[in-house]
Amino acid sequence: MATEAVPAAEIGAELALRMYEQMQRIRSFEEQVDQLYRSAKMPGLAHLYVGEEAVAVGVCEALRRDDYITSTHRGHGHCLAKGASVDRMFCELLGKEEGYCRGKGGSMHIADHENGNLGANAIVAGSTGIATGAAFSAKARGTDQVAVCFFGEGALGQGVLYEVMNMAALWKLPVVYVCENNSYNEYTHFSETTAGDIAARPAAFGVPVEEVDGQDARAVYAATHRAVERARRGDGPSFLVCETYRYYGHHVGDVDRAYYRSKEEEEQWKAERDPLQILGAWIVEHGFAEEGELERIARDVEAEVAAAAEHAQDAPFPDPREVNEDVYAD
Amino acid sequence: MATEAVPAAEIGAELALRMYEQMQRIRSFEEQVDQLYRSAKMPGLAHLYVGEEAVAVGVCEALRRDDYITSTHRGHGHCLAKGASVDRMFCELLGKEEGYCRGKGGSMHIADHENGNLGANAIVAGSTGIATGAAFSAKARGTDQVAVCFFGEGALGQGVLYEVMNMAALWKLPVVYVCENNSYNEYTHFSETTAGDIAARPAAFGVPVEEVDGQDARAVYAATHRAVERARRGDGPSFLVCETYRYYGHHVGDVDRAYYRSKEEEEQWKAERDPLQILGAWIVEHGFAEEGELERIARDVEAEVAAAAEHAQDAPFPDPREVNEDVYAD
Amino acid sequence: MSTPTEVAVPKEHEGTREISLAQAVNEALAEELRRDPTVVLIGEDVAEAGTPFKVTSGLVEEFGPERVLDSPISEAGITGIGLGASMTGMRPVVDIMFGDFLTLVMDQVANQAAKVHYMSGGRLKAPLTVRTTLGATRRSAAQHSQSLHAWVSHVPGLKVALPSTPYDAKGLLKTAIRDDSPVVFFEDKMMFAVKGPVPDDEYTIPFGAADVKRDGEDVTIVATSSMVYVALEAAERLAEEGVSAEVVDPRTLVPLDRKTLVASAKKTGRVIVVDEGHRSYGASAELAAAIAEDAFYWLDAPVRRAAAMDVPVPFSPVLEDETVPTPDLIVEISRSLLGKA
Amino acid sequence: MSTPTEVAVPKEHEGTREISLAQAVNEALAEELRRDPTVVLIGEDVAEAGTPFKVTSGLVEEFGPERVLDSPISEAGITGIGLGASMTGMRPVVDIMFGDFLTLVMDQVANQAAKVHYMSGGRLKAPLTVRTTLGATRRSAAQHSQSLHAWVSHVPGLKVALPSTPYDAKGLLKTAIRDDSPVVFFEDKMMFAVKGPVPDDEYTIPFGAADVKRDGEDVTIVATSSMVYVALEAAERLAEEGVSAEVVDPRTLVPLDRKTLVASAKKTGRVIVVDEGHRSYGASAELAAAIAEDAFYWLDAPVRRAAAMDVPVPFSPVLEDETVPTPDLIVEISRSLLGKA
Ligand SMILES: Cc1ncc(C[n+]2csc(CCOP(=O)(O)OP(=O)(O)O)c2C)c(N)n1
Ligand SMILES: Cc1ncc(C[n+]2csc(CCOP(=O)(O)OP(=O)(O)O)c2C)c(N)n1
Ligand SMILES: [Mg+2]
Ligand SMILES: [Mg+2]
Repeated sequence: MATEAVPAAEIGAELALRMYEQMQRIRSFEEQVDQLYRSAKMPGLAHLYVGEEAVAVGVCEALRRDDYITSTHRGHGHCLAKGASVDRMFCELLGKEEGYCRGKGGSMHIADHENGNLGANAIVAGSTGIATGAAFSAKARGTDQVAVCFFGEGALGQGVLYEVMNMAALWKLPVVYVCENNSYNEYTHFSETTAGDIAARPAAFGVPVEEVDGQDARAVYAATHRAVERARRGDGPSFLVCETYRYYGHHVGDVDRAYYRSKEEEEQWKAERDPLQILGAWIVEHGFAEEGELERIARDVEAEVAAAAEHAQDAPFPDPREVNEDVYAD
Repeated sequence: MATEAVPAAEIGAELALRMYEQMQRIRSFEEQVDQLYRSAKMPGLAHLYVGEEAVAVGVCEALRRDDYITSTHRGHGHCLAKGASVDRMFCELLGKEEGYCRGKGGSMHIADHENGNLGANAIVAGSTGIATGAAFSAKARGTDQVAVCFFGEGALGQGVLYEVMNMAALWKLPVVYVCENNSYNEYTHFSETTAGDIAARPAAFGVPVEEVDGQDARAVYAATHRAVERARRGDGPSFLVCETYRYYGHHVGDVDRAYYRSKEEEEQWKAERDPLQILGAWIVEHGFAEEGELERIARDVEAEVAAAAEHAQDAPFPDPREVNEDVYAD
Repeated sequence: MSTPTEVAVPKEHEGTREISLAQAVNEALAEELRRDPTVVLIGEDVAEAGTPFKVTSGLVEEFGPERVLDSPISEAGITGIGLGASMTGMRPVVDIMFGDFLTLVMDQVANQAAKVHYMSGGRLKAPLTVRTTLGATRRSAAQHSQSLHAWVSHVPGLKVALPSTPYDAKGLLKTAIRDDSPVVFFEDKMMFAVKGPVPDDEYTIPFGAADVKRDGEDVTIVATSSMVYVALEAAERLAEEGVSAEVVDPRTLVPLDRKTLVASAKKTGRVIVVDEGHRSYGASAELAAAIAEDAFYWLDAPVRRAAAMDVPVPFSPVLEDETVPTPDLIVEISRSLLGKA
Repeated sequence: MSTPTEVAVPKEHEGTREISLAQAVNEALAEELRRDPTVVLIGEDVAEAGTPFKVTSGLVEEFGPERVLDSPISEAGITGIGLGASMTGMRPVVDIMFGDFLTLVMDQVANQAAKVHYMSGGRLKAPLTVRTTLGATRRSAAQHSQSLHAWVSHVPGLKVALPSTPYDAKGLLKTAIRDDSPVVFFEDKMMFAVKGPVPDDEYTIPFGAADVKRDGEDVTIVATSSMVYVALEAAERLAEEGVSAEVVDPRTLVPLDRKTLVASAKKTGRVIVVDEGHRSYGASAELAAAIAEDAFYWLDAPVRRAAAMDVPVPFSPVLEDETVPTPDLIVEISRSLLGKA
């Protein structure tokens, strides 16, 4: 993740390759998670981010390390994109002591405060208040930090989102709402749950909106960069609607999906709008790297991920006596 | 209240005079409530509707008796406009057995189910779900009933309003949302609490909006009539923004208001935009009645209200043993 | 949750079948949708998906999308709509996917639904049923594992049911839907697969009638929802030690069958209350206090409580398993009550 | 609520003044806003209006609109924003005008604020204070009269304070704001005008320390918030009958000073718990159960509970007055406990 945000104009080789590597890292990580689930090595369930990598990476590359993000039940991608390490994440997913939350949070609650990740959230729209409050805090403390609030289009059903957007607009808070529209609220198409036009909603609360191709990391990066600049300038919140798609099921256990979406639809997205292919092609086209270089990145990342998964499986569980620690902060 | 809704076109003498009388009834009632409070004859507080009469009356005259309304903490006007009798209302406000709720509800919870009033509500936006659900029910039961949801502009701060509007639009429910914008959330001007443009909000959720002069009973009636027709046709919800003003304080105890609004502002509304004066002038102008006739209506209504207040003060309290009745419906 | 011990069905029923608790709930919903056109089911993914627990599968196919509605992710909104519909002639069943999401509907449930009948002086009613879940050990972490039945049980105007067997679940849910007051109905998500005998013929189970799941003489174990199985397993083990434990399931917390609980306490003189809500300020406190009030002079020892640990539910299995009552714990407490520890 | 009996302030304090509970709360807020720039106050009409109870009057004038913010009518939203701010270096105080509106913030409070520290393995913290009210008899009816402290007390991760005197209110609120965990702070709206001595010098009161408001030998009355005055008045009357009643105020429900409560129970052998929450599944159940657990063998009679009747709070004065514990009731229960009835 960038320490200094790069201006939208110059998406050069370095940034492009870093984005490619990060997206690859997320994909490898998630495919590994799926394997762990299938081989019954992971407790509980997980919501995979595969297919949506360009959103998390495009957004987080436009942020500084000290900027904040809040995440969702589908949060592994956000966490990695904001700078988390794969080994501590696997440890958390397996409930190990070395995990980011010492095993107390798990997949749906990973937080990484050193990198500004205030946590995934298992309540849909549950972190919209937290992100807006972090922006309030940044402004009150006189820093130029920005808070990004990730959520799926299903969160548009939760009233609290409108309550906090209203205040973000009134108080010109430096927050960027990032709606990841992957078309499905679990097993129901968003058109059955969402009246009117998504973009009109934030606009009605005085929050400027931009619609972005969520499969194009460069487009996401550029749009985020504009929104972040606006926020740092003190001009208040923005809202990005990123059209994207999840390749896997709602969660790792959701394998028979025919009753709510067609195989054709899935195949078409993978074939025509894969974020890694799109950025990879652009990189090669611009001569920033050759196919081989990209393949090497993929291999290295896969090796890193495989090693981390191994490590996590061997890592120790927390001492059961830790169960009643950390209930109160003092 | 009308048993058969009159088409917007012909607002004739009968309807105009009935509206005038109803508005007068509400005003006299509320002024009597204020007296009861000042003379320490009423327990608790009350939120007076004086100044906003044209909204409740204009809306309810466009409804049938079997249509539903839900009301607010400032609900006396809605209740009377939908057909309630002043004596049983006074009895409720004084906690008497003869009251609409046998004294259990009081000012903020008067309900009059025989006239379709599903109740005032002391939670801001607390009845938006109920009204939308009543519309759902009307549609599910195959009747052509319509539900009207009254609320102040302060309710725009409550997320649940957006949740239910979204479903009303998705499911084409016969509900009319009536926002009474009197410019104040208690002691704070709505511009300090409301970002963007009010009318844009329902629109963003696919609910058609009309902005109405809430001091002109005829305008409110006509706009409501259009919305109700639409709802009965099965074309779904509508939203009316009625600009209005409360002459008294937020509640009867709010007498020193200088810190949040000026005497000039109050005087200007009373002088230039009084709903009774506006409708009265129109009636006389069109020769539907003479000044004297209107004065007679006022006198009669005042006498009726005074008598009802007397009656309520003499009426018996409920038997204290009723306290644990009606907790459960069976 | 421990594996269930066989629980019998009252004699009066002719034939019975073994079905899962999920199927029992599904049958209750289907039968009520069939018999009463004013019953509708509203919730997230309740139609084609049949909920993540597959409890409502097949209903939309039989009753259509007008009566089995997939909703937006708007718990407060659907509960409010269900309430308004219930006040105007319908009997809606609102599905709140996880009990943890009750946090989002407390205004609709506690300030609105619970009070409508009373505030209107008995003139309005709200025959609304809110179905939701409770229970941990599913490795779902802090926001998908809570048992919040104590909250709604504390609100006058609401009735609260938490069945432990397929038989109870079907009979109580049918009663809930027909009840003219709002009911919050809790199903333990770890019990959906639990099988048990359910009568072939139609039946309902009245609220406020506790069920003695096992007779005993030495100690009374009052247990709710899936804790009934924990209690029954403990009772089995205790039997091997020659200790006769009685297991009493209140089945509804509101109304509460105080009489049956107190009668058992007076008989055995020793009581353990087992509930999966958090220990402090939880349902187990009311049950313990009520028994101590009415059976005080018959008790040989203080009423003991076994409940969920007062910590957010942790994800890691090694931690989560520490937080819920187990048969071992109940056996241990029983021994100490009997001075055998 | 009955008129307060004089309650003394610990010796160590030099001078004292008589101020109202509202003033005491106002002073606590002002002092903390002054000493710590990260403290902010967010709520509906908390600025110029100083809240409907005039508790925050003057604060916006001293600290400005950036630190004392009038918010939209968005309880969930402001609580969420307060939480996010608390996780990132601030110490916000969120004002929820009436305790009844806790229904709207339970997700932010119970699923988010309470669990952030634990779920993050201790790495994040949420020093958030939610100030709200409780208490009936204000003729405000069912949705403005509830005492819902039992709900939040049931949620691990939250601390809960409910002071009864100006002295306790000021000292506990300052402690709440400085606490690194989320705290829900309840003030009885009928107590705002109650006056009492408050030290001139600065002080705080630790959580988890019950206060014996009156010493006694024959019966223990554990009372919370304004019920302390009901208990003290009952104690006065009992004294006239030669009965010596001890009045113990837990002051915080979480953490709970079980030791002091149990010690008093062991001393007197007879206990009444008085709380204004509804009786069933309420805070009084936990207090009664806890005392019965630890003092069982010292009790001469079952622990008795006096709490709000299990009905929505009715509007009519003749009905509402039936629903809350009164000194008469406490005296009567005490007599029966002492076999004098
Ligand atoms: C308040 C709430 N309601 C319901 C759920 C159950 N649930 C988990 S994910 C989900 C769908 C979310 O859809 P979306 O927001 O579009 O995110 P996506 O899964 O598509 O990334 C639902 C309904 C929840 N976690 N929280
Ligand atoms: C959820 C909720 N929050 C706060 C309050 C306290 N309150 C009562 S009326 C009111 C202002 C309402 O303003 P508006 O909706 O514009 O109605 P008006 O009083 O102007 O008619 C507030 C904040 C409440 N009753 N409910
Ligand atoms: Mg989605
Ligand atoms: Mg207003």
